[in-house]
Amino acid sequence: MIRSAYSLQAAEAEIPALSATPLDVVALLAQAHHPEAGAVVLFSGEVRNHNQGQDVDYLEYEAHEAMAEKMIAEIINDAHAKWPLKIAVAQHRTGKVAIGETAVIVITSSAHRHEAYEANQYIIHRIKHEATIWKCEYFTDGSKKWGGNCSCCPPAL
Amino acid sequence: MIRSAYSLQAAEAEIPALSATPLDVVALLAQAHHPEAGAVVLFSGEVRNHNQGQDVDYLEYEAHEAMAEKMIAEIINDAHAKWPLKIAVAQHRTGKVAIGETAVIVITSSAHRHEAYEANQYIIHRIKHEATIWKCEYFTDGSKKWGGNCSCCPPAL
Amino acid sequence: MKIQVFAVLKDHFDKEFELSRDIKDIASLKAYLSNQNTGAEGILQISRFAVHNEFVDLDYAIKPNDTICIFPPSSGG
Amino acid sequence: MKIQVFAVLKDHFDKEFELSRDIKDIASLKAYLSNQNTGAEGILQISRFAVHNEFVDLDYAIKPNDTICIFPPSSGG
Repeated sequence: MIRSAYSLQAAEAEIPALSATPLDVVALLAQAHHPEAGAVVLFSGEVRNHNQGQDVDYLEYEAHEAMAEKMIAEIINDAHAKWPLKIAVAQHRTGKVAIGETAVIVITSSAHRHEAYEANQYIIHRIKHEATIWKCEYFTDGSKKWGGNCSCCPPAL
Repeated sequence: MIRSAYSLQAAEAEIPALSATPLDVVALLAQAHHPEAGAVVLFSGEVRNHNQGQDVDYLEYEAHEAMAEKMIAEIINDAHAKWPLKIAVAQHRTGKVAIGETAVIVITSSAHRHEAYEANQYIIHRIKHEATIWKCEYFTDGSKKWGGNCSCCPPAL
Repeated sequence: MKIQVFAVLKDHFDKEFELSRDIKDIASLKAYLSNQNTGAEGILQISRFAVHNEFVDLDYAIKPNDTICIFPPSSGG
Repeated sequence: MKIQVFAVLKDHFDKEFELSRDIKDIASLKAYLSNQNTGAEGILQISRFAVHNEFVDLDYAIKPNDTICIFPPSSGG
């Protein structure tokens, strides 16, 4: 799979996989334009105000940063190998994230839309399940809960 | 299916289904936030610089506007009936659209991501195939071609 | 009746034209137009018809003052 | 060896601690820590281990100066 210089240089190479400050969805989306891409799919994972019946105060993401960065880069590369993508980028927050803020963004673009949707879902699924990043939910009653945020998985540890 | 007042009033009700001027992706995305939605999926259909080997100069979208608006509203309503969405919005350009510009945007948000992806694909698929909107591609060699833009369908008429 | 055509059908017919003939329903209109313009027959076969912003079936009984819209397959997005 | 634990494992162990015992591989380390802290046994069973930013298997032979990271299942996104 040979990727064009455009996608690597203009967008992917400059975007860090982790960010301790709020994600700039607009800037990331602006970088995901490609003249050969007819379809852009953006996923934004946002902090909800409740989860499983409890009122969420805020979230905190802990990461083993070096490994998480490497794994996200690998996941992006695997997506490029599986689908003819023009661009694939992902960025995940670390630290404290407020309600309504974006915890993770994945943007994929391709000539036709099916690949962009498929690759986008693939990337977010693998980031959630494999990257060395852990969510801790802090609830308004003062309690907290680690991990198990994913609706496709068994309850939290 | 009962929808919250929030989604209807804050976002969906104000967004026209058709626009003769460039789509404001950023503004639409800003409107698609919802405190109960953990997942936001945005699809942007953009004008490519080539299609089936020909260099595209620009596109032009013709619409039967009254019927297109009604049909897009129905498609959005059907999506709400099929999935537990917090927000579903769509906007389609009319008239001349330059390369790199967005021809259509669909934004869906839900508590969990699977529904947002599914509903998003459902909405764009139906808009492309059912709404009374037609694409005409104008090529750099001066030729033009109506319709048949969709990779999932037989070639243009 | 008045006829409005869209998209690629404009390459075969005027965008809007009057038809003063006695054509009873959509099926007959389709046959008549296909006969008049054989190059458009294939497209007319797969087109949809609407009156007053509502799709109508082939057996819709055309009224003299109807405006009939003829839509080739959609190609938005 | 030095041990670093992450996320929910911090509720059971110090975030970082030294172990001066002779533990030959990851399997033995897992057994030792589970024994020391039975409440963490379930999590340790499904955790991954890494040395020098690379995941290691249960038969990885621990060297005296290794820093071993213990990761509960990921829960990003």
